[in-house]
Amino acid sequence: MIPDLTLELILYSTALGLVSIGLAGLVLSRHSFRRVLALVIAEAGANLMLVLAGYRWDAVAPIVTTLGKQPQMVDPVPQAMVLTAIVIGVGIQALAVSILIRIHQRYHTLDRNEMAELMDAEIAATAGTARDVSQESPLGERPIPPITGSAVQARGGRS
Amino acid sequence: MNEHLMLTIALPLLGAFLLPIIMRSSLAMGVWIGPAILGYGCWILGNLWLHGNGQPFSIAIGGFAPPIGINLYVDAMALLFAFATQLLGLIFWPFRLDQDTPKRQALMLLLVASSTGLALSGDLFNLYVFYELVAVSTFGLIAASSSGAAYVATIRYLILSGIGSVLTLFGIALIYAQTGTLNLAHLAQLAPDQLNNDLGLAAFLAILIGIGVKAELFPVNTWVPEVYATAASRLSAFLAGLVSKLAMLVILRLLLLIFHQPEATQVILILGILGVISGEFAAWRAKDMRRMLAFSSIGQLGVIFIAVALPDERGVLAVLALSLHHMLIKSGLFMLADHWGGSLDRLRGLAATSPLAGGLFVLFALSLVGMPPLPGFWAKFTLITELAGQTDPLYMIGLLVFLLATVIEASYLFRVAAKMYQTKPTENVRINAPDSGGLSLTTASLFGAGLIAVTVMVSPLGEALQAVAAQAQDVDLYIQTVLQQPLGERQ
Amino acid sequence: MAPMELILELTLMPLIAFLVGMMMVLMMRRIAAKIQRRVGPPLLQPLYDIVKLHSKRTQISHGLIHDIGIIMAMGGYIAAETLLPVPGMNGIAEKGGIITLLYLMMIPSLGLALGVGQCANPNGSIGIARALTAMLAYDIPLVIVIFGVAYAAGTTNLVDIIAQQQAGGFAAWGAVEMPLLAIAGLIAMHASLGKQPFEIYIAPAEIATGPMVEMSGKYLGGLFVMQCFQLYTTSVLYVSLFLGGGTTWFDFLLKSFLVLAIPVSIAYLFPRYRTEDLLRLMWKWPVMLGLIGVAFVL
Amino acid sequence: MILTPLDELLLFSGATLLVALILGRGLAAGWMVTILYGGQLLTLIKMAALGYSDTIIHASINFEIMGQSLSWRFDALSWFFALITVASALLSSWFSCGEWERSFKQHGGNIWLYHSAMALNVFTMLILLASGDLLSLFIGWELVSWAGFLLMAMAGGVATRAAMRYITYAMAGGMAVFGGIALVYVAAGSLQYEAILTAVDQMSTTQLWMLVVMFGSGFGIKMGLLPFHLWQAPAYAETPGPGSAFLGAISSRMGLFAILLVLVKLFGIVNIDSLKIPFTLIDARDLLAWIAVFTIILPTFTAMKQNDARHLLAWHGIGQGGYMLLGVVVADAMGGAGGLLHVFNHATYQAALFMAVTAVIHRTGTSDLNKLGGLVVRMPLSFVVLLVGIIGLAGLPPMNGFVSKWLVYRSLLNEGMPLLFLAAVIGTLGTILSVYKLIHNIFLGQLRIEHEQVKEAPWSMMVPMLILAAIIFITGLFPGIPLAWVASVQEVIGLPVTDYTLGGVESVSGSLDMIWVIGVLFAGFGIGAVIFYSAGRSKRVHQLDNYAGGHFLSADVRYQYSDNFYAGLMHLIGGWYRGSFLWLEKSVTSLVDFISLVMQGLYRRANAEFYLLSTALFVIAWVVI
Amino acid sequence: MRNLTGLLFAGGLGFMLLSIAINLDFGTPTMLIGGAIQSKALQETGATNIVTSVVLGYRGIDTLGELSILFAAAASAGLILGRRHTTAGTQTAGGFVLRHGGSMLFPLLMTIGFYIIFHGHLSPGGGFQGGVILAAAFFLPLLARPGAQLHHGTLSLIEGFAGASFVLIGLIALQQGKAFLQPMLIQDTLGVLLSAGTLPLLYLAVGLKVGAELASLLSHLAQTESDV
Repeated sequence: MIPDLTLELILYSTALGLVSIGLAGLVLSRHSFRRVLALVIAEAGANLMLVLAGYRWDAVAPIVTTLGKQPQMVDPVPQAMVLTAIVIGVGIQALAVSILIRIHQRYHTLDRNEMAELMDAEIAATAGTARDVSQESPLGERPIPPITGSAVQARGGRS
Repeated sequence: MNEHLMLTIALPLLGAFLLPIIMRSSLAMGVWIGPAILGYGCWILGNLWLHGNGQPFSIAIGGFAPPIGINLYVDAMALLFAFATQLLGLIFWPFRLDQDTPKRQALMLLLVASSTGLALSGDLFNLYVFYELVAVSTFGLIAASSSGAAYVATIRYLILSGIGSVLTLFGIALIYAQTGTLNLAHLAQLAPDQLNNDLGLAAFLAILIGIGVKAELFPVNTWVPEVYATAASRLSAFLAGLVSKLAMLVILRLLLLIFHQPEATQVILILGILGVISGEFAAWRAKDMRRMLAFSSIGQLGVIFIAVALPDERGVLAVLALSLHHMLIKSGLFMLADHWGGSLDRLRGLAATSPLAGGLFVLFALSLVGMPPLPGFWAKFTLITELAGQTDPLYMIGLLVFLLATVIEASYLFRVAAKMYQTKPTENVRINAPDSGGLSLTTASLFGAGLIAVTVMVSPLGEALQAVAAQAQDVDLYIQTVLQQPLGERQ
Repeated sequence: MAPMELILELTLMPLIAFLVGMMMVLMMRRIAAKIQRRVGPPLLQPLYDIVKLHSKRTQISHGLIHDIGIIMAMGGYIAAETLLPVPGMNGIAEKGGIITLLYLMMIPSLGLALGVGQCANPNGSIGIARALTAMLAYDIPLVIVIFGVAYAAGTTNLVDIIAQQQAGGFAAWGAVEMPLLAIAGLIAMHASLGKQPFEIYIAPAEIATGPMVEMSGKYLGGLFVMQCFQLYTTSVLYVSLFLGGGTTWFDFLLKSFLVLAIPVSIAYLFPRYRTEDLLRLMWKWPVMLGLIGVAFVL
Repeated sequence: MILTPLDELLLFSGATLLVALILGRGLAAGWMVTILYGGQLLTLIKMAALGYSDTIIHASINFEIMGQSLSWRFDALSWFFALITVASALLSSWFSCGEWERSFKQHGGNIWLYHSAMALNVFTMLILLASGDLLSLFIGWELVSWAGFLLMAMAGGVATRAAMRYITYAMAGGMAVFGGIALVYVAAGSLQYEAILTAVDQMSTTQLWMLVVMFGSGFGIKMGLLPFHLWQAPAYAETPGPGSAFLGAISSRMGLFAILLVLVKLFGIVNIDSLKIPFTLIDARDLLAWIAVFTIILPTFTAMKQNDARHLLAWHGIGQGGYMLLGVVVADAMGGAGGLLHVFNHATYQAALFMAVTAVIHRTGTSDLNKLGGLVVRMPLSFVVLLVGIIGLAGLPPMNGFVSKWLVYRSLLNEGMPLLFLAAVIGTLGTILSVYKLIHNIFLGQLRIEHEQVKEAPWSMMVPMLILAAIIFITGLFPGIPLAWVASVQEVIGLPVTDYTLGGVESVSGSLDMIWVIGVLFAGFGIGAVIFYSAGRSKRVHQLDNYAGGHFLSADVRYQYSDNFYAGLMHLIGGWYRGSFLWLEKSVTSLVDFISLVMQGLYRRANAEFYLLSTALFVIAWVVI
Repeated sequence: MRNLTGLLFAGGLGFMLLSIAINLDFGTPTMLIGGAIQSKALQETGATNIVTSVVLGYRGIDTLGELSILFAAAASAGLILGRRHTTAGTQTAGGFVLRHGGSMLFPLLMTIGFYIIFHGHLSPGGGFQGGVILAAAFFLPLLARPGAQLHHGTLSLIEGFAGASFVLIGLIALQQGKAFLQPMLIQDTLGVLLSAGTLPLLYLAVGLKVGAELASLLSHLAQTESDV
């Protein structure tokens, strides 16, 4: 059979499309649960890519059914790897969801920006520092202390 | 004997699985299991280091000859980092006892096991698995501080790390599709023919960005400040000190063995430079100790990335020296942060109440900025002489940025030091974690003592590191060690 | 050179300077009188003045530094005279040179400043502040001029500078070779004499004669002596630099008096400058002339 | 193992540090440390042969670290600077013994830290001076920087802030040097002086330029060269008491030492001279000379506006550094000698001046020039020391400052550099103005009523001050003594050697013999005294027995003319003080602040995914396209 | 604006990667390792399902790592969500069909799950797949009866021992002088249930472990609807 160019293209673009959709979802959506879902989609794309790497025309699943002459089999290694990757993905997603549950309980929001704001405030409060948000009166001491006009006058020096 | 090396990964895993069960029946026995396992691991690795013949060797897991099965590649560099992992795991062991102890300790064991695996593994996909295990156990441990901020920091880290994984996996898929193998030695053999092209480069960059998340590579390191600020200090110390270095090690290995393209080093160099700039400048304004250390860590890792981009043996030496130095210093500093906690303003006059801590801070800071007899100087010296020797003007920029960053670093570190030595304490310093206050100071002193010991022995250590670097840099040695006979099926 | 001869020179040179200086004071006062249509003092009037001041009864001292200041003021000039060659006598001019001379001429100012400072009179202090400011004003063009001359001669040795000019005759005179420098030098010299319109630090109407405010009797006498030396030193220096020094005493003295006559004649025609105007004036024209002159020399 | 004299010196110095560390809290700590400094000085004198020849004494220790060999040795250059260092440490330490120590402790000072910091400074400076290769030079350099930081910061408060500013500058300098060393290493393949000497000839112009800029600015920061001078005055001025004398005398000269060693000896003035700046007529050497000249003028005129004695002196310290560099850069026999001799001379009078001011502070509690006056009657010896010091500082005969400045002027004259010459003289004139203000406002004029009972400084302070004053005068009278050392230094660093005599310099184009000059000067004073005292006795009256504006003065009326001393001058040039360098410093700080803000914003407002995505896109796109 | 950029960037990245990936040989993989494994797997592991021999044999350590990840995820979730579960009563109970259907499906799912696990080395399937089904078997009743609880102690016991036995099997091999996780082959006829040496044992451990982990994860998620 002549390798079908379109099939190849379709499969690859499906895999990459999934990754792209996932990435776009991660960038675009603000709701964290959606972002986790987007991550799942992207992972699916990567897994698909991995499986495609082991695909072989005219081959059967890598299970020995008859002894003696073996038919052509697809590469078993990517399959094993995908199996691993999927389970890893599941673990991470479950963890992500459990964290999201807690966040929702604490902050009552899953919006990315609101979450970040609240987190920042909490970190600052724990550390005991003022939050450095105001552009008008930036906080923080300079290592080279600025010399005030009055001090300059008092020293009588300017150079 | 060599086979026992496997125990350094297997035993922590076993311990982690059994720990919750054992602890349920006997807490007293349970608390000693983790330290015992890690101590044994240290002993194995130390023994190997002392009694080994200095030649790298390879362990085939499951007895399958390397290109087919997975192998551990043990050279001096791997051994060094594996040992550091076990040792730091022991030092930063979460002793705290409460209802979550079993899980926390189990996660810590997993973290150590996987970090060791990351240092030793010789298979691309296996590295990915260990990398993910590091990630997941890290998430658990960060979130274990159970503040809202920690949860948010974790989820942000998790998502970023997740995208990183996707990209890494994608890169691995590309490489596998191209070469049909995952073994690093085998890949190294094939790379000049098959990966020295756009595809190989794209795969590497995807992996770089993916693993870079952990290695605090410039634009994907935004998790760093918040995670280090919210996680327990001991964990932050472990993460900043060790885990980032291991990710760096993986990148270094891939770069050395497989991806020799100049574009690859250029990308690393540029991102490293940006990392230095962003980290050090951000640290300059930081107002609490943890975040300052986190930003400074980003800057330091940027410096190490610059070193990674250096092509030859002295470059590897610089990476090793800088990594080990930073490991020592940052761990110590985070321990001090644990001891003090909180905002920098509260440190005013602190040296009077706790002179040891003040002295340690100054010592660490001096070494960090590269005050000569201290080891930091030698690491930086190696780096800059190597940087200056490159013809590409980009390296020159790297050199200048590095120098500038050091000035800024000195400025903000000694601003803190000066504050500490101010005569009048304005208020009583709040010790953040009362139960670990003494412990963390002791730990910090340990690192301080280590630093001084290294200072004294800098000459032999430098030579030893040079040998390590030479070994790590030798691609042929790697291939020969792992693939003892050429593969029949090679096309 | 025989030591005896040298010692003789070293004693004679200040003595001559003193005598000539007194004559110069006399000339100055005579010129002033002429301009102001007065008769003017008799020949020995300066000497009378000195003797009178030194023999006064009430001699108020404000302390040791007050005394030492006056001594330094006189001593500095006395020493300076030995560095200034006159016809037939070189003194130790070859061991110092023009830069040393220039700096020795600052010693009297310093001495005066110390002495006045001890008096704790604010007018005196203001006067000194002004005097030092004036020094800053006129020394800048003066230094340019001296640089130009010394560079042109290739030496800082005054004896050599004079010898070079004399060897070349009139055409080799500094004033001919370096007219711009000569003009700048003249202006700077005028200012350094502290005569009108540059007498900002005396300024009788403003700060009650400034440095002199607490001086009486021998103190003022010392200052009088100093002034004699000052007039002499300044004019002889100018003559040495620009007018070929003196081959004989006659032309030497003639040149010196003539040179001095120029600023002195001008002096009584003008009112006083303000401090900053003096600075501005000094830093503008003479400096510009001097720099152009130096550019020619280089 | 046989110890070489250099080993002995370093061991002695280390022992001093140890003693200070261990016994620094004890009663007689100051004396002990002082005696040990004396021991160091004796060891140095044992090595005096170095000062008269171009031999080298090696230290027995040397290391081999990471492929770099480190060694230490002394030659005439090191010996010359070491002599100044140890001597000023000895005198400063002597000064601090006894009464000053006690009062320092009473005011809450940490005397242990003071002694240790001083000993550490001396020790590190000796290590720097002994450096036998570029790497040990850098190690010494950094050690000296941090030791200086310790001494400057120890007073707390304003001093700590000044020290912070210092360390930021010093780090910047250190890093510039570090980068330079890396470049040299690459070019020469080694950091040994011999290797560098041979490599310099092969270097391209660009390489040499970079090296000159990096080393020049790095070392220049320590010297307080423009535009990196802002840190120095406050840092030195705020250092406690004798510490400021020590720092002012020698600390920033370490920069000059390094410049001499690296730029002059290793790179060679000739090579620097060949570096042309495009589109202008000047080259790198002219640039250095002009920097030196501006370093003379601007800080000197800044000093004139200071109202604190210590700040005034510290600003002058910066300005005087310019003369040294100027002389060295002109680099003919006289210029080099002048620059080097000025190091010695400056150390003597600057230490004396700082000590005198410290003595005044010790007695009156202030160094504010508007709160002092008339102390000459109460502290006559201090006055004499200060007078000798300011005459030296102003560079007038008969003190030693005159000789070195004369040499510098002469070299400028010989080389035909009118503008530099003019600028140097302007600096001297400015110095005269401001030192008169110093002595007038402290010792002359009206004695304040609260200082009526002030006593002369104690002998523990007075003796070192008088010794310094004597040195200033004697080396002014016999400049040949230090010139002998200077000549061998010139030989060592490859400059033409000056032809010196005991009394000065011999030269075809005009020589100087200070013995004669001072002789006639004192003879002149003698004649003046005879004339003066030949008149009748004068009546000693109270200081306030005079009139001002037709009104008598009384002690309760403050009638001292001290503030805005040079009002007329300032009326004209006051507007020229633009604070440009402060502005520059502030704008750099603000720039760093701003970038820092941006970077923090980058992390705080992080849209991490977006960063990741765009980075991935860009790098992959770069590969594909 | 940012949305647009994000979209463009994501699309652009996909396109770029595609333009690289399209150059790969599709359908004719090099199979350097794959080929070698295919030819050796039967002799070396005795499993007819070559994927199984890869998962448990050639890449056994990956599987161990993966189990650890699951364990870590479950432990982390446990750490995060804690032990407070107060969901009882907040959800309406399932109806009759749901409850009894769940109960009836339980043995069925258990059977299928174990079947898949035990035949993992022979046919498609294996520990992961079977483990997930086991988890579903336990989870189904939980959905049907919201008040019901899984016994966490038992679960953790299972997950601990299952994981430990995986490691221990590997260590036994090490103890016997072989490599860690080396399959201990008992020469058997290919293709029967009791073949392939230790592989089925490993798969059993994997299956139990996966099942227990997933069950505990799910129950954590299900039971922690609200706290505080």
